[in-house]
This record gives sequence, structure tokens and C-alpha cells, in this order.
Amino acid sequence: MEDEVTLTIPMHHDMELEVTRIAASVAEAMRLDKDKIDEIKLALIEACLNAIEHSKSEEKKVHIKFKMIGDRLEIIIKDYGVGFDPSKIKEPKIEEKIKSPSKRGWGLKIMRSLMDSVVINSHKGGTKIVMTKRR
Amino acid sequence: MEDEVTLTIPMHHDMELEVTRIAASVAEAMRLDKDKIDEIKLALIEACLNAIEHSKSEEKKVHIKFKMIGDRLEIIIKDYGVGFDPSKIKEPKIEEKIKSPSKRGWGLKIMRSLMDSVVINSHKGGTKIVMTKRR
Amino acid sequence: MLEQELTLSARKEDKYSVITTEGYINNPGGEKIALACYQLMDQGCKHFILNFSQSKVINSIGISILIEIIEKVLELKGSLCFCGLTNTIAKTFRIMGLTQYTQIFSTEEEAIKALS
Amino acid sequence: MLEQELTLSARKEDKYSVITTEGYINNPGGEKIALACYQLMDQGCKHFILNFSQSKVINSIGISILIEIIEKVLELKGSLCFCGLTNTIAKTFRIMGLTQYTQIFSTEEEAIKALS
Ligand SMILES: Nc1ncnc2c1ncn2[C@@H]1O[C@H](COP(=O)(O)OP(=O)(O)O)[C@@H](O)[C@H]1O
Ligand SMILES: Nc1ncnc2c1ncn2[C@@H]1O[C@H](COP(=O)(O)OP(=O)(O)O)[C@@H](O)[C@H]1O
Repeated sequence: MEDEVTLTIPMHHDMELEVTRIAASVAEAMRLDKDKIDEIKLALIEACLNAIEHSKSEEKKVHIKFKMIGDRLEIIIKDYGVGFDPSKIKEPKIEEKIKSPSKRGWGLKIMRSLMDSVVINSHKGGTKIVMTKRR
Repeated sequence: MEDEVTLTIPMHHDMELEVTRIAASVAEAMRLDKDKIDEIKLALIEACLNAIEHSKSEEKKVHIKFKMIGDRLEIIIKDYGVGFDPSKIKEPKIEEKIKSPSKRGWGLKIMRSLMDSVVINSHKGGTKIVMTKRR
Repeated sequence: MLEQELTLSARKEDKYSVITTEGYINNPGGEKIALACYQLMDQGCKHFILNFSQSKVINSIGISILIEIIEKVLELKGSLCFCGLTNTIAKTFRIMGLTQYTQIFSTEEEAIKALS
Repeated sequence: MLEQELTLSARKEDKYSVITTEGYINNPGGEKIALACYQLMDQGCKHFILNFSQSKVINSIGISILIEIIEKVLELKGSLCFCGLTNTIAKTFRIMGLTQYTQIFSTEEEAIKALS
């Protein structure tokens, strides 16, 4: 059985929480355990926040698709913004951040650590992130 | 401020509950009170169930849009199914239903009673229902 | 959602039975309630209290099954009442006219008192 | 969501202060925590227990404000520890390396015991 739920939200802060509710409810239907659901929620918050904060999308929307593929949940987060080059993003180190004036830059690391896989596809027309988590 | 959240769900029973979660969270953000949120949820369940049960849509999807327009929440439920003629639907009466073999036929009445307004637009290409509720 | 699947417990007293549900009163949920009622009717029960305090969500398919149960109860010259309804479910039952045939009480205690 | 907006309460003891939050630790949530900590620092407090048992959701912006607080606490040669974290928040703090500078306790009691 393959099932899809899609969701489009305006780019406002705290809209990322709406997305986590749908995520939780899809993941519960797939019988993922509580901790995995929490991990998905946090990874998804980060992906949405990045679209909201960095994409400069003119339509000001984030598009999210949840695909239930057997025991695997695939989540696609898309914006039609300016894009970025993930290979240029430096891995954050706490030893440096604690002394640096900018403490930010953890979103991608959190996503990658909490999900089973994260694939980023970004170019001038926008950014697409595909994240997966198995039951 | 006008804000939109859109959601597409596969036509499965119980998917209507996913929709009510997003509805609740949008309505909470708009500070509608608990009873109004419950009323919206039930009306929305009925609209989604109708699309799932009656539309015979080939794409097997229900499209829902939440529009937050000031203190008014507008919800649009759309399917690309066979459509129906709302003027041909008889108002259900409990006195008749209690003796009749078919007890069904309450969905539209419930929607109309619980929401501030319900507009049905249906033709051979599908059905679009616009429901509103004010804070 | 799986977590919402209806479960119920039935308690048969001398004069009445109480059915307490938890979860979504949809098609399968309604069928479970009907089955429980019909089994109690077979055991001679005529008066039913449906306690929905743990069922916050219902749909019109579930309600139409409740109407079926009401029909059967009326045939037996019994009675059926509800308690623990959310405001919205109570309002919906009133709009539909279910209150012509059934009573709505706030609590199970009040329902029992009315039946005793 | 409005209902998620962070609220907090602070309790100053002789040796340490406890800040208990409720709600989303996002940008404004993190700023509220920082403000509370800095006010306590002005009153001479150096040791902080952040009780997040009522905060189930966090984001990386909120966490980066926590790192700011940790930096200030280290400058004061004080300490900061967390308690009541969800498994996922604890895991995230570990992944980020926050545990090099702070300790994580299950409960507030354990945190207090470790500070006394
Ligand atoms: N959707 C996006 N659109 C444009 N740029 C992005 C997007 N997501 C991430 N980025 C870029 O990648 C950087 C690192 O993101 P992240 O690790 O989440 O940390 P932070 O958001 O705190 O900067 C961002 O600062 C931004 O430059
Ligand atoms: N989205 C839809 N597509 C096609 N037909 C519909 C749709 N919604 C409602 N209908 C028609 O309207 C009738 C009445 O609907 P309703 O009042 O919800 O009661 P019920 O669903 O129990 O029949 C349905 O039986 C169906 O024929």
C-alpha cells in the first residue's frame, strides 16, 4: 500500500508545528514508536524552518508530502526559493560555536542525525529535501 | 492577514481524522473556542466522508484548503468525482428514518447545522464545498 | 487512526445496562455498539445507557447505526439514553431529532437515577 | 501555535536557580529563558537547572540561544544542567555536543542532588 498526504503551509513562524501534527498522525497510523515520531517531528521542524527562514521564496509557501511506503515514511519538503549549495555548508562544531558570535547552523545536522536518510536537492529554483524513517 | 493551508489526503476511511487535526490546529491558532472547533471537525468529517464514499473519484483524493481570513475560517473540500445535484437531496426526518430500512442521509444536514455557511458546487467533474465559521 | 479504534465495556444491571465506549463512533465503532446492545437484548435487557464520555468523535454513519439501535429498543418498548456527550455531539443529536426518542443526561449517575 | 507559547517560572535558591518552562522552545521561547537566566546572573546566581519536562518541542534556533546561555555561564565559572528532557531532545543535545558543557539529569531532584 502506498499512500500520500500533501500539505502546503504559508511561510510563517510556528506553522512548522501544524506540519508536525500531521506528521505525528501519519506516523502513528504507521505504528512508528513515540521516540521515532518525536525525531521525525524535530527533523521536520528544522526542514520547514529552513524553508521559512532562508528560501526567500516569492510564493511564500512550503510544500510537504508524506509518503507511506510499507514500513517506511518518506517526507518531502519543498520550497521554490533561492536554493543553496549543501556541499558549501560547514559541519557545526560545538567547540567553535560556543566561542563564536553566531551559534546557529544546526538544522541540517539535526535532520541528518535524527532521520534514517536525508537527501537534499537544491538549485536556483528552490530546495527539495527527502527524508525517510523506517518503523 | 490571509493565510492558507492546503492538504490532500487519499480516500481511505479514517483519513478524515487527519484532516480534523489540521483543522483543529488552524482553528486554535485563530482562537476559535473549543465547541466551535468541535463543530468544525464534525462538519469536516462529513464533507470528507461524502467525498470518500460517494464521489467515485478516479484519482481517489480529497483536497482540503483552510483559509484564515481575519476572524473567519473558510474550509474548501474538493473532489474530482461524479458530482451530485444537491437540490435533489431530501431533507432527512428522524420520524421517517426511524422506520425506514435506510437510516443514512444526515451528512449535509449536519454540515449545514454546525457551520455558519455551507455552499455546495457540484457537477459531473466533481464537488466543491465551501464552509465557513466565524470566531 | 488506529489509536482511535472503538473499544467498549458493557455492564448489565437488573433494570438496565450501561455501555461505555472509548474512541471513534464511525461505521465499525457503531457496529460494535449495536452488537453489544443486541446481545444484551437477547439476554432480556430493554433499557440502555450509552456512556460516550470517552468518545469525543462521531460521524453520521455511526449515528445512523445508533438510530437502528433506537428503533430496536422502541420495538421492545424499552428505552435508550446517552450520557457524557460533548456539547457538539449533544447539539447534533438534538438537531437530528434523536431527542424525540432518547434522553441525554450529563452523567451516568443522572441517567441511572432517571431509570431507577 | 498560540497555545504553545513558552511560559516559565524561576526559583532562586542559595546555591542554584531552577527555571521551569512550559511550551515551545523556539526563538522567542529561547529568548525568554535567556532573559530569565541573565536576570538571575545579575542577582549573583551561577548555577542553573533548566527543567524542560513541560517543553516537549524545541527547535535549533531555541537551542542556539541555549548555547549562548551556556557560554555566559562558563564565563562566570558557573554551571548549567538540564532535566526532564524527552528522549529526542536529550539525543539531540548529545549529538550536538552540548553534553561537553552541561549535564543532563532525568529529574529535578537528581539535578539538585548533584549540585548540593
Ligand atoms: N531551504 C533552504 N533554502 C535556502 N537556503 C537554505 C535552505 N535550507 C538551508 N539553507 C542554507 O543552509 C544553511 C544551514 O542551514 P542549517 O544547518 O539548518 O542552519 P541554520 O538554519 O541555523 O543556518 C542556512 O544558513 C542556509 O544558508
Ligand atoms: N462529494 C460527493 N460526491 C457525490 N455525491 C455526493 C457527495 N456528497 C454527497 N453526495 C450525495 O448526497 C447524498 C446525501 O449526502 P449526506 O447528506 O452526507 O448523507 P449520506 O452520505 O449518509 O448519504 C449522498 O448519498 C450522495 O448521493
